[in-house]
Amino acid sequence: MIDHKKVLEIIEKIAEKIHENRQFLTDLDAAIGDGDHGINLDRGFQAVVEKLPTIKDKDIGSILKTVGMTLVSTVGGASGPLYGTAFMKAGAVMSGKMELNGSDILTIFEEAIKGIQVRGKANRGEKTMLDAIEPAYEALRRELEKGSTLKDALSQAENAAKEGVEYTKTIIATKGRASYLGERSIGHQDPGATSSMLIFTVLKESCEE
Amino acid sequence: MIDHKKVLEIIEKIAEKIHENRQFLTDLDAAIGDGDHGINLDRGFQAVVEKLPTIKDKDIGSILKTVGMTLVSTVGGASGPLYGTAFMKAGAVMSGKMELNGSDILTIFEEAIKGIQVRGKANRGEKTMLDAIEPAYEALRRELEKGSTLKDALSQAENAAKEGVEYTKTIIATKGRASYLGERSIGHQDPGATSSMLIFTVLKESCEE
Amino acid sequence: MKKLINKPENVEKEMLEGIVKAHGEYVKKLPGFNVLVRAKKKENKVALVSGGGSGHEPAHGGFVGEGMLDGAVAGAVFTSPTPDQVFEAIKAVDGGQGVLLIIKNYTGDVMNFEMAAEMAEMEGIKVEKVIVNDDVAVEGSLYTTGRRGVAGTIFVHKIAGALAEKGATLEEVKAVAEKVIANVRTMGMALTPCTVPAAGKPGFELSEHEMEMGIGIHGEPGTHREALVEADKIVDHMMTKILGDMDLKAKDEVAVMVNGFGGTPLMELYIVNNHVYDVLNEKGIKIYRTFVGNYMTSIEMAGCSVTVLKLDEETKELLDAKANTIAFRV
Amino acid sequence: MKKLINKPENVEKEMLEGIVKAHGEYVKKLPGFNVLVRAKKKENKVALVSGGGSGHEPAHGGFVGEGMLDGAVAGAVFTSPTPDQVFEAIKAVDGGQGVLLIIKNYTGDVMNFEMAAEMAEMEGIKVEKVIVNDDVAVEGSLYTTGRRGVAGTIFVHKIAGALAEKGATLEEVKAVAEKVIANVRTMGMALTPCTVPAAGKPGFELSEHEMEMGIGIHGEPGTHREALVEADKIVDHMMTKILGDMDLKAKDEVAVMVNGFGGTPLMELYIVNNHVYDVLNEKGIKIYRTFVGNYMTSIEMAGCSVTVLKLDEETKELLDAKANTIAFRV
Ligand SMILES: Nc1ncnc2c1ncn2[C@@H]1O[C@H](COP(=O)(O)OP(=O)(O)O)[C@@H](O)[C@H]1O
Ligand SMILES: Nc1ncnc2c1ncn2[C@@H]1O[C@H](COP(=O)(O)OP(=O)(O)O)[C@@H](O)[C@H]1O
Ligand SMILES: [Mg+2]
Ligand SMILES: [Mg+2]
Ligand SMILES: [Mg+2]
Ligand SMILES: [Mg+2]
Repeated sequence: MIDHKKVLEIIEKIAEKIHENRQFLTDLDAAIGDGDHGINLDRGFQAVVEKLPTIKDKDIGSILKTVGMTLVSTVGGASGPLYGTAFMKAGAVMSGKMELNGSDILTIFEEAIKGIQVRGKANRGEKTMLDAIEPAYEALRRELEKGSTLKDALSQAENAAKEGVEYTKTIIATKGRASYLGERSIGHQDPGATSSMLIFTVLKESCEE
Repeated sequence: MIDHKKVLEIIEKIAEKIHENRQFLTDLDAAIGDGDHGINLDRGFQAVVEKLPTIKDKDIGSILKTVGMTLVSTVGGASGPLYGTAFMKAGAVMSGKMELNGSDILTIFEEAIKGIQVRGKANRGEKTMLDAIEPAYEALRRELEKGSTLKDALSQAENAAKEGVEYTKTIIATKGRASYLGERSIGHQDPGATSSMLIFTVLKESCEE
Repeated sequence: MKKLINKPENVEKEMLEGIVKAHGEYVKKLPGFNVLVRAKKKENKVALVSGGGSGHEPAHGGFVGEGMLDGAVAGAVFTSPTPDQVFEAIKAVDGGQGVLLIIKNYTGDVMNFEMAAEMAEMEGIKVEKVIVNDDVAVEGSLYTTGRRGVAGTIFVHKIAGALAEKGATLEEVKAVAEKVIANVRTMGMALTPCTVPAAGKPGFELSEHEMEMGIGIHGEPGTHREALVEADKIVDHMMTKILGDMDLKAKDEVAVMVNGFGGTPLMELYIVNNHVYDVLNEKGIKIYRTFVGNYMTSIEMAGCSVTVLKLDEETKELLDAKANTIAFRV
Repeated sequence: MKKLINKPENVEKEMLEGIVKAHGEYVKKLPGFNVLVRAKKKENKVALVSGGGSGHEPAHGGFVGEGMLDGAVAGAVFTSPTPDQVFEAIKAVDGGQGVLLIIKNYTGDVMNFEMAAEMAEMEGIKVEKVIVNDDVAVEGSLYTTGRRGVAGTIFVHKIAGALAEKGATLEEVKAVAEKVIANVRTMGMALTPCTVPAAGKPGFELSEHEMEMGIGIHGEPGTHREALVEADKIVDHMMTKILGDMDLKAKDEVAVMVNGFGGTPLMELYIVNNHVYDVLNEKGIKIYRTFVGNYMTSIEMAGCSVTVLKLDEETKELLDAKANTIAFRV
């Protein structure tokens, strides 16, 4: 069970993780994009951290919506509307909840993925964040349906996200800025897929404790 | 005795010498000026060489005037009007002559120096071409008055020009572009003094043969 | 990184303030937002809003004014502005006749401007959008993001802006913007990369003898790398790409823009134009107007793009109409 | 050397042809000479001629046109043009009312323009000259060449050009040019050197953390080298030098020019202007007009100069008068 305090804690840890990986994500984006992914997300999540005290007693739905709106209004670029929409859509279906069970977590990711797809019009295999998020979600669902613990399920989800990131190295980008590189995008991992993977790492780590 | 054919030959050799030292003079100018002295003079003397066939039967006065006018209209910068005026003034007093004796050569340099001074309003000690030309001229006059051969006199003149160039390293520029550097011009030899010295080297070498 | 800046995180703000302090007769800044609008709002006309990341100066704030844009939104350097910023611009410039968003085709720009349009529509403001995709370096395809929007965008600002200034409807202004988009093509190349202040180091590296072809305007690598050759050969290559994607015949009339990316001196841009002119001239294509300068830049990148716009009577007249902005005057 | 050029020896010619091909409505080239004159000669007015080495684009050809220059002479890169070129310009623009030569104070420029003036006078053309020396980096002295002429020259072109356009006499035009010269001061700095095409390598070298202060406009080293600091501190230093040499009190009115040397993006120039404004504002000095951009460049050098011109009623009015040239429009 994850209560709203835990959600706040996880969000804070995501912000930390992104901050630590600011340069790494930026360098990945420099190779096939415009070199700002880490800078953008870090700016956004730092703004989120500043907002957290104002929502510390709120329900999880409100928390996620606030995170989403903050990301939308501070990140910019492609990843801002996408991550922002993902959090906002997830928040919309968690309205009023003060804690989450396994099935809530699946719902969150289903909504997040739908939001990203509607906003960005991309599908899996186009070398985007979806190539990490979708397999991670599928692993999570599979494990939870099998009866694995949340801890194990998140660990499998992280693995799937990592594999997804590896997979992005092998394909041509057909969405986002990297698509302008054509063949030249092969061999590089997608920055957005990488930041998504990092979020799953935080989720896993937070449920290990 | 230097006849008009020899004059033409000397001018051609000056052009060669400048061409060989194009980069050297340019580098000297880059240190305390704008890095174009070698480029400027080379452009000018190449134009002179192209003109030579049209004046090959002319008197020495006409030859020198043509050289001067060609320099004025092709070199530009500070050195163009100065060297150009020097040759033009020298040409004016050698009108009609088909050969030069020692006293003619002294006259040539007297006129050249006067021309440079009137045009550029500089005096010796300001870190300009005059710091090579004036001592060289004085050495030449001293030696010729002593009865030395033209060959020996030109050799002494070249030495004096070289010393003049060395001297320019020790002083602050107060004329020309190097004057903007103030103290910073100390330690560098003046490019214009250096090109003047090279002309004396050619004179010496031409009379050795 | 050698730049005349203070803190990297303040470049956008200080720059916009510097613009307003220099050109208060042209533009003002919306307090609290990185948005420049006309110093004197003109009511009762269709309003034009464009923008994108910062780092493209004079785009886009330099094109705000009579006969061109009504508002320009500036994101962080090379990062699309967020929807709330764009929304604020839309609200500020709307004069009751609707607002046209001129968006360069980048996933981020498109999504952020679309979200802003949704917000504006919820407030009852009529919003239309056009997406500029003039970059022939990128092969367009149904299955990809499509072509980028680059310097050709300025012709969209100019021509749609001129029509809006005359009092045309939102539909008419949108239609002429679409016409420009259908007829404009651009190709770019770079001699050096550029450095995003917050990143502190260049986006890519190039040796002394290489150039990057098919470059966009965000310091990203281009489509491929080549040995640096002389200007005329580079122009030949770019013109082949551009003209290969246009349907131009002898006697057709075009406008040309030779656009510097920020670090290339005018000397070189004019040398480029010298040959662009000859290539078009030789094909009998008539150059109606030429613009040479830094219009859509990538911070301090050295390099340039060439844009060709096929004109007709309507667009010629609108191109000639008065424009009085900081960076573009006709 | 990474440049968009063909052969280094052809840059001046190809550039001038590129300018004429782009802006034939503004300028034409005198056949066989590197001289640009107005496309339509205006007779019966005092004519203004300026110029210098190439590499300062848009100076000087970009300022030829209504309300500014009548002719601009372009030497080889950073090399004063030769007297015959200047003479040709004088002959071409003279409209019977005499010609004013606007010379930047460099030994070469002064001597070459003077020789041209002598040639013109021998042909019976009335010629006057003014020598611009606005650079406060260099301490003026009777015993040296004196100060350099740099970006302040453009205010001389503008203001003297406006008076000439109104039909004033040669003496009057010269007098107002002298007034501008007496009241204008500039200071410059560089982040990078520049490369003369024919030389093929930079004029000096600077490490990643150094800047060159008191730089001129010919790629020559400045008065001294310092550690690179933030933009506001650099501006403080430059403004102290400039204002220390001017007699400005609260309520005085000035024009400001933040001039880029070619490789510095507008983003940085506006950040510089942001603080220039604040420094003047704090002293109660009123900024009447500000110009920000690449006006008097050193090829692709990164860096900028700041120019302050003290105005009075006459110069304010002339600064506001119409100017319609390629690179300067009011
Ligand atoms: N249409 C899309 N759908 C999903 N993800 C996308 C899409 N376009 C881009 N992305 C993701 O966004 C990432 C880039 O984000 P960022 O660098 O912040 O934005 P920008 O490309 O505008 O600079 C890419 O690595 C990719 O994962
Ligand atoms: N007033 C002057 N009198 C004599 N020589 C001068 C004067 N000013 C400059 N020079 C000489 O000219 C040289 C520079 O020539 P050059 O580089 O061709 O011209 P510029 O300085 O215009 O680039 C200097 O090294 C100096 O010897
Ligand atoms: Mg990016
Ligand atoms: Mg020189
Ligand atoms: Mg971006
Ligand atoms: Mg020179």
